[in-house]
Amino acid sequence: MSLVFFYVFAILTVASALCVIAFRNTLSCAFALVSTFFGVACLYAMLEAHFLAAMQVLVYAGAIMVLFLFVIMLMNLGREEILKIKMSFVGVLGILIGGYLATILLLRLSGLTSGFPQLANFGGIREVGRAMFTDFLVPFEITSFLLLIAVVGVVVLARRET
Amino acid sequence: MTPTLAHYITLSAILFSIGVTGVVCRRNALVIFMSIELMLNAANLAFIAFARHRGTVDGEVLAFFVIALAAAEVAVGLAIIVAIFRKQGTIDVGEIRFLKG
Amino acid sequence: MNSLLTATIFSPMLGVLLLALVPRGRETAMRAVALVVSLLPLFLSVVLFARFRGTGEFEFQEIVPWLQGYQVDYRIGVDGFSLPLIVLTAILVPLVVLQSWKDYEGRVRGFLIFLLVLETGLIGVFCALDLFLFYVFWEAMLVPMYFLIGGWGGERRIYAAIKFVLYTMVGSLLMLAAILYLYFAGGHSFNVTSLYGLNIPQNAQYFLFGAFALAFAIKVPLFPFHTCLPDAHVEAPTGGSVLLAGVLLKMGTYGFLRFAMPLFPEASSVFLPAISILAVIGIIYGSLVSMVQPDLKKLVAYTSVAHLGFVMLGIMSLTPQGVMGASLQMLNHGVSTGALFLLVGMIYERRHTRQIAAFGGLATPMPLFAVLFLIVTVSSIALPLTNGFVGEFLILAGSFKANPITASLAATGVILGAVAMLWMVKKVFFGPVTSEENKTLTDLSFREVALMIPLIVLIFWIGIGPGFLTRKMEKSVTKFIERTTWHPSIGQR
Amino acid sequence: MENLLFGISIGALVALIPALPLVGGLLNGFIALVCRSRRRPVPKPLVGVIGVLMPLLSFALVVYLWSLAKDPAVGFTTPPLWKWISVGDFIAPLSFKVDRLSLLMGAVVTGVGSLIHVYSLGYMSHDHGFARYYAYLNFFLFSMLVLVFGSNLPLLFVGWEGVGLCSYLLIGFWFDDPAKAAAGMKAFIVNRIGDFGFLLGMFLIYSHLSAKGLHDPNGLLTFEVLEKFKGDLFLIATPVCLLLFIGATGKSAQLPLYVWLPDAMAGPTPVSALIHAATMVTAGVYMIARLHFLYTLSPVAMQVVAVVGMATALFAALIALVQSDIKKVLAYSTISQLGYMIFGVGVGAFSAAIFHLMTHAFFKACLFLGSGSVIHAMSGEQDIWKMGGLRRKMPVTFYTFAVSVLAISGIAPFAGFFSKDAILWQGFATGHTILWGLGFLTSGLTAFYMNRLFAAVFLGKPRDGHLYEHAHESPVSMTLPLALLGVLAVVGGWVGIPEALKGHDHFFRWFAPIFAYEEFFAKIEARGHGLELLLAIATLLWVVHLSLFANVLYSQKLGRMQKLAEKMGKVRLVIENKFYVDEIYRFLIVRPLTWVSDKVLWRFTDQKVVDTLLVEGTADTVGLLGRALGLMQSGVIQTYALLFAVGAVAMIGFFVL
Amino acid sequence: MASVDWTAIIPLAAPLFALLGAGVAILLLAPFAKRIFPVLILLVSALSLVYAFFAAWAGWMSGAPLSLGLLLFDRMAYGFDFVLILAALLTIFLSKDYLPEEHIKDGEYYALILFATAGGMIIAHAGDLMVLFLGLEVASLSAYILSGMKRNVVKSYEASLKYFIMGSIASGFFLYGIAMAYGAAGSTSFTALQKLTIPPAEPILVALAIALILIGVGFKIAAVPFHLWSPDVYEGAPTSVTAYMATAIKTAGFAALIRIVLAVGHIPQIPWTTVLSTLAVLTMTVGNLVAIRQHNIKRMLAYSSIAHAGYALVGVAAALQKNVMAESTLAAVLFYLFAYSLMTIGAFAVVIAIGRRGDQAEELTDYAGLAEKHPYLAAAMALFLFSLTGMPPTIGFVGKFYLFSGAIEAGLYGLVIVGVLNSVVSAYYYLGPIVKMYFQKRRDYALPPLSYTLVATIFLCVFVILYLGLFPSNVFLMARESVREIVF
Repeated sequence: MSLVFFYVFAILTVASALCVIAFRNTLSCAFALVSTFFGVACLYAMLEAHFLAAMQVLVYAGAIMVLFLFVIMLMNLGREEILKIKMSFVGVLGILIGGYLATILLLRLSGLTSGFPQLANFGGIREVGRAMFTDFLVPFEITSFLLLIAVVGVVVLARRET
Repeated sequence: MTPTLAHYITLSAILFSIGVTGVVCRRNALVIFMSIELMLNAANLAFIAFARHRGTVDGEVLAFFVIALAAAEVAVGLAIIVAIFRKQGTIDVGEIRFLKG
Repeated sequence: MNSLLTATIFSPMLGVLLLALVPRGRETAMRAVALVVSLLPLFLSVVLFARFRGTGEFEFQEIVPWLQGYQVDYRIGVDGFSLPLIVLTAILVPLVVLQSWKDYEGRVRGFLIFLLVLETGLIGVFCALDLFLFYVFWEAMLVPMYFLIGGWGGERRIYAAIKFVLYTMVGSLLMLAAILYLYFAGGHSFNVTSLYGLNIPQNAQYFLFGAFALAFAIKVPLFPFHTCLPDAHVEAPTGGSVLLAGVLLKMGTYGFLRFAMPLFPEASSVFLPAISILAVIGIIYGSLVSMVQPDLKKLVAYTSVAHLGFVMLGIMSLTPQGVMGASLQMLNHGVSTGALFLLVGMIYERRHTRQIAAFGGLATPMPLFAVLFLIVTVSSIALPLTNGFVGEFLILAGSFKANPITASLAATGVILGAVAMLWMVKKVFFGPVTSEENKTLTDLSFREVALMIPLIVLIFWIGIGPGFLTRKMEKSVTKFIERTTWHPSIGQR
Repeated sequence: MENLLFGISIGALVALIPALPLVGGLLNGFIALVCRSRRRPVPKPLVGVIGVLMPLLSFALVVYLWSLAKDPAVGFTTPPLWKWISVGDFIAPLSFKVDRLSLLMGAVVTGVGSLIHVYSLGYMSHDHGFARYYAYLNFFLFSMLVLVFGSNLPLLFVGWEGVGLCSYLLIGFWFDDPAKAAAGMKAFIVNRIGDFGFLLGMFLIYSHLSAKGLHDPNGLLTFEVLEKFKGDLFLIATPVCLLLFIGATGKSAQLPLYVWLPDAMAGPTPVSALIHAATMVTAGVYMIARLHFLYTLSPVAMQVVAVVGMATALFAALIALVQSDIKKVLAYSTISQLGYMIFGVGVGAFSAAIFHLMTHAFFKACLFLGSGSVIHAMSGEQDIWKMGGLRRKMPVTFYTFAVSVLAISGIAPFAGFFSKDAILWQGFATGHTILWGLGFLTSGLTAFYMNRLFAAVFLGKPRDGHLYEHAHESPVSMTLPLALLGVLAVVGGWVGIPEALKGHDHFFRWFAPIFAYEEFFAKIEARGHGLELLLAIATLLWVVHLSLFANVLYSQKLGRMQKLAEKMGKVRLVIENKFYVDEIYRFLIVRPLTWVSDKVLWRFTDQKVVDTLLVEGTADTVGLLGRALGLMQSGVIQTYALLFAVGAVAMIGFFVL
Repeated sequence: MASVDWTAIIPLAAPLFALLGAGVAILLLAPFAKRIFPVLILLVSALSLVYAFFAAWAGWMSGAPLSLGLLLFDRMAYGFDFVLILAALLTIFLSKDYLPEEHIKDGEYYALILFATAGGMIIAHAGDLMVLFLGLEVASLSAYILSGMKRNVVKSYEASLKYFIMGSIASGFFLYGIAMAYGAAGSTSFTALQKLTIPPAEPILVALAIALILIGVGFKIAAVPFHLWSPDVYEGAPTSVTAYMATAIKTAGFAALIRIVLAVGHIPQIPWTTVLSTLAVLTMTVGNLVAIRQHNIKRMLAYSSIAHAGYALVGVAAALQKNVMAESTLAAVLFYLFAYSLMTIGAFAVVIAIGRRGDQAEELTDYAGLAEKHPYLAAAMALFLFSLTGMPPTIGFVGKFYLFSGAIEAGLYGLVIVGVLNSVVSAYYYLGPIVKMYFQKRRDYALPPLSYTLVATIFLCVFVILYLGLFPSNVFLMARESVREIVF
């Protein structure tokens, strides 16, 4: 049963991911991306990582995608702009490379057969929180600096000429 | 029938490859960013699958950091794009090539 | 005073400091400073020579630990091979300063500074007994030479300077790799004396010898590696050419004597015939090509190829006569070719051309010049009672003992070299004065004659009484042969 | 040997012989340089005094030594002044060999040399390079004396090369004439080719002896030591002798290296007399005589020497028949006479060869000086067809020249007769009958062309009135040496009148201790005096007839002669052009060599192959690679990403697959 | 994971805290700093760096290495700290007069430099792949921003964009690699990775993890074929930032590489030598070959920096022999990074000195005749270039000497030969500017007066390059001491 769900979500994820890289319209890409994020979030949920699934939806599908959309709107990329994007030699090569990479990975990774142990309380917000503020305090703090730097960066880079 | 680790990891590999393909193929800087997000998501999926497989919570914490990192990166990246767009009026990376050789 | 050698090496640096202090524009003062300072190493090296006992061991040794972690020492000392070359260097530098007395107005300071730095590098190369130290001097000397050629040279000076540096570096960097290998193979030591007689596996010896030999062969230059020499010689300023021909080329042959051969006797014994043949080719080739050169400096440069071929042949003979001849010939070539370049520089100063075709009948307006030139030519084509003869004669005698065929072929160089030089002399000095510009040429000034005199004296001194040198070198020669001779039956000594 | 002059050691005393001219040369050279660069006139008296005095003093010293050398016939080697070269067993001490051979040679050199120095006072008096001339000449004497007295091969080689250098300088003395400078260079180079052989010969001896483990404190190449180790040299005697003989063919102008000598006539005439007739060119003969003990070890080498000598004699005589330049005729005659000497040493007749060397020095110097006198008188004209009838204008020259022509023609009792006859006889006696026949023929040719020259210059009618009007006898400084040499040309041969002619054969006996070897004596003795006498008379008749014939022909029947010459046509052309040897050499050796050097070695190998292809090719390849790799840097992010991905996939593939 | 005594961290991580704190303080001070004291920000950042230096010194001297799981405090980490701090310090000295010329806001600039340095230090001290990665991101993100800071200059933005995109891709790979490592070892800490063996770990996961992580790190150190961003970014970025990136960020990258190799280098199934040698050869060769045809000095130095990364990779490849790190070779790498940083910063300092307002004078032709007009500047530049070439008696030579001798000791002869041949090629292009400066005709230009900080920087570099070129022992011994005891 869960395998069916898995396939549903997996197909949703992969299909929308393909749409992200295939659509011509940037806006469509963004929406496809949102769909991908949702698919991934569902998979998180299937893996009992409910907290992460929530974060995925909130941060990714919410915050990050809004940013993207905001920028797309800001730039007001018209159709003409989009049409210029054509398949090129590099693009073909890129697809070949990507396909090759996928093949390598699939060939070797599909060999993993282990299943998942039954666990109580896996992925609960409590466990995650504890780990984050004890064992992983250092990376957590570093992450906060990352965000600080990002803030500074945005200020510095996107500020209009004075 | 439940999906095994292999299913998830395979899926994440596909997702990763799609991300790489997107980065390589597209000339639109925004779409490139999106493809990068796909790669990060693939990693996250792997993290969580492994965490589930190992039964440790570490992977989830790591995935959380990645989400935060992604947010920070996107912010900076979009800021750069905005700056460039203001100056050049395009986000086609094929046209932004003053530096070469 | 047991740091006499160090003082000799670094005394030119004093001049660099002083030159930096001379105010801009006071060029005569700069020249005077450089001259006086360059007499310092000359004095010191003569003192060294006088005190040198010629025991065959390294004398005046100084050892100071340098790099910890790696057993690198500041280890210097001289033997019969290096000391004469040091004296030669110290003699040539003041002459170069004198020669350039009227040149390079506005750019004198740099010229003199690089000259003095070069002197330190050159003397250092000949003193170093630690491979690391040797390499440092060897490479460091490239820099001033590069600037001298590039900054004060002729038309294609940049091409020549870069070619010179790159050529040298190809060899020397491979040598560095070999030096490093030797360090680890030889019980973590760069000390030459302790590396002599080291048991190195056969195959490794071949590669190591190859690396060393390549570096030195390029410097010598041995036959197929010679093409940077004509360019560098022609484009370098007179002083640069003098030191290039006079001393720098000897670094290659010295390298064979000091390092490549005694360190790897077995490989030497294998490569010896090949190098001898290259040397012979160099002799014949150099002479033939020099015969048809239209440019005076180029001609002299190609004769250098031939002369250094003789030196290599002598070294490869591994006989006392051959090796002694070679080390004498190193000196002789320095004196004679140095003198030739000085003379060519003098005429270049007057006519701003070195094309043989531009001259003719110079003996009429410039008799003094012609006489000096002839004397030097005679020394260069090794007529008896000049220095060149003693060297070449001993080399041929020694190498004939080792291999009559190569020696016989090399002896044809005696003919061909004479053809080249005399043809040039004929075209430059004899015949009627055809060009108007040549009719009004002034003969050498007192300064110019004065600076030639030491070299002329040396030409005849070594030619008539070489004993003062051979006595001090003899033990070193035997030592070299002892170290280099490889006896297959008993392996290494 | 204790009885010495002013207490100077014997070594130093012998050293003084060459040293005096050296000092003279240095002084004169210095004067020449100073005057030239200060543009002051040369103090000719001073230069002259120095220049003449030094050879005279040397001559006196030789004579003095001669008086000492009477007792020990074999001579001695002086203790070295210092060891010139001393490396391992290779030792070349600065010591001198004094024996009858070197003393005789020294006496000839300094004696004739002194005379020519005197002669030059007059001959060169108007030349700008007076001081330079004397400097060179003195240097020459120095070198020649080192050659003669040197106790070992390297020292001999010093002189050998030294005379070559002086010859180069003196031939090109008037250097502003390119042809003269070229002649000097040619002489030097051709000599160097010979020296090449000489060097190899020396090295062969040395390496052979050294390899045998022999050594001697005086060096292995000292003559005394060589003689001592004669037995050890047996194996290599033939190659050594042949190699050394190459040197001799260069210096003594034998086939095939004789080509420089005719050109060498470009030098001042006294120089031709001294260097290119009397002394330097005989160095080869001297060297072989010096090493007679070595040559006698190798019959093969001796045979080669004899054949080459006689061939040269005949060949040069043929060319001399048709030359019209007075000095060229003399030059070819010199080559021819040198051929005799070489033939002499080749058959083992060392003393006879030296005898001829001496007499030749006298009469040939006299001839050259005489021709110099003529040229002087004719304002530099050298073409014999423009002369004629000079007998009356220049009596001293005429008589001395006549005597010398008789001497060279081999007419008794003049000097040449005895010496040439000794060589021919001894050649015949040792069984070289065919060569003797050629020698006989050549002697006739010699008589013919010498008398042709004589007749054309001095007899008959003046052919150029203008030149004839201005002709005059030379000053005393020139005629005096002429006269002295003329006397010597007459009496010089009397010291060696053979027993067959009721003489005492002094010369032969005097040298017997040096060239002593029984076999040779035995061969000669065996033939008996009767045959010797017969052959001598035959030769004499032959040359007298030809001499007379030539004299008559060229003083009176000149027109007929010219018709005859025209009929000869092509043959004459070939001979007149000296058998085109110079041209052949130029075509076969000089031009290919320069062409190869220029086009193949320099422009192709050096510039194209090594420089362009290998050096710059490497650089260009590196540059090209850089350019190609630089294409990656297109500036487009996509490309970068693609390449990144390619790299990444490659890496992943490497790890995973 | 053991519970951690966080108070113990404070003195040990003082350098890190100092920089982060100073960075935040500068951000806060920036709006009013000019009014208080013109160079207040510079002063604060300099002082914080100096303090960090001494704190690191204290840490280094205290000896006993300490592992706190996520952060390591061993001498190697402090050793990298020294290089990073030095590079940052020299960079801010370079920047003082450069920033106003380029209209760069100094507050954010200095803060970001401090943050980036802190990021580098986090890498050096990381005890966990995730920490290392985050440190890398801190440094990278700061660098992305820094390289885009030239106001309104499209090249600067382009540099930033390229750097960002390529950097993100690399991060993606790196991250995926971490995920694989996590899958293989069950943890991302080096302690866990140290114990990793095959089996029980899945070989495929280990291999993938290492490959992907190497790709990510390869990007940071600009190893070929992951180098393509660097010439463009180095050219477009503000020169002082280029100097910083070429030195500090690259050093941080090597710190990451070395930490990772130390952690997983023991796995015998991985062909370490082959991989690292191949990377080294490619990196040296491509860097040097392409550098030949550059005419922009910044670009040329960018390629040269690629090439130098290749040399350092030789050291890393040589250090890891038979899956054990050789002490002195690792020390050689550390020494080389230090040496390289000095010469590169020196060279960029001269580039800044020559550059003028409005026209950056970055073309090689702009250097024509410099020696006549500014002999000392030209001499300094020549020295830096000779040092980069590896001519004795400069630190560049000593550095190469140590590296190559390590490689010879490890038996990597082929690698050394490629290395030395590359040095010859490099000589060619390093001589180019010297040719221009010394042998070509003067080009008339008026330089703005040199600022004291710039002169001091150049002088310091010259002095150290020469002094350590002659007497490098102490520093090398210190480097060797640094790598003697390494914790996980």
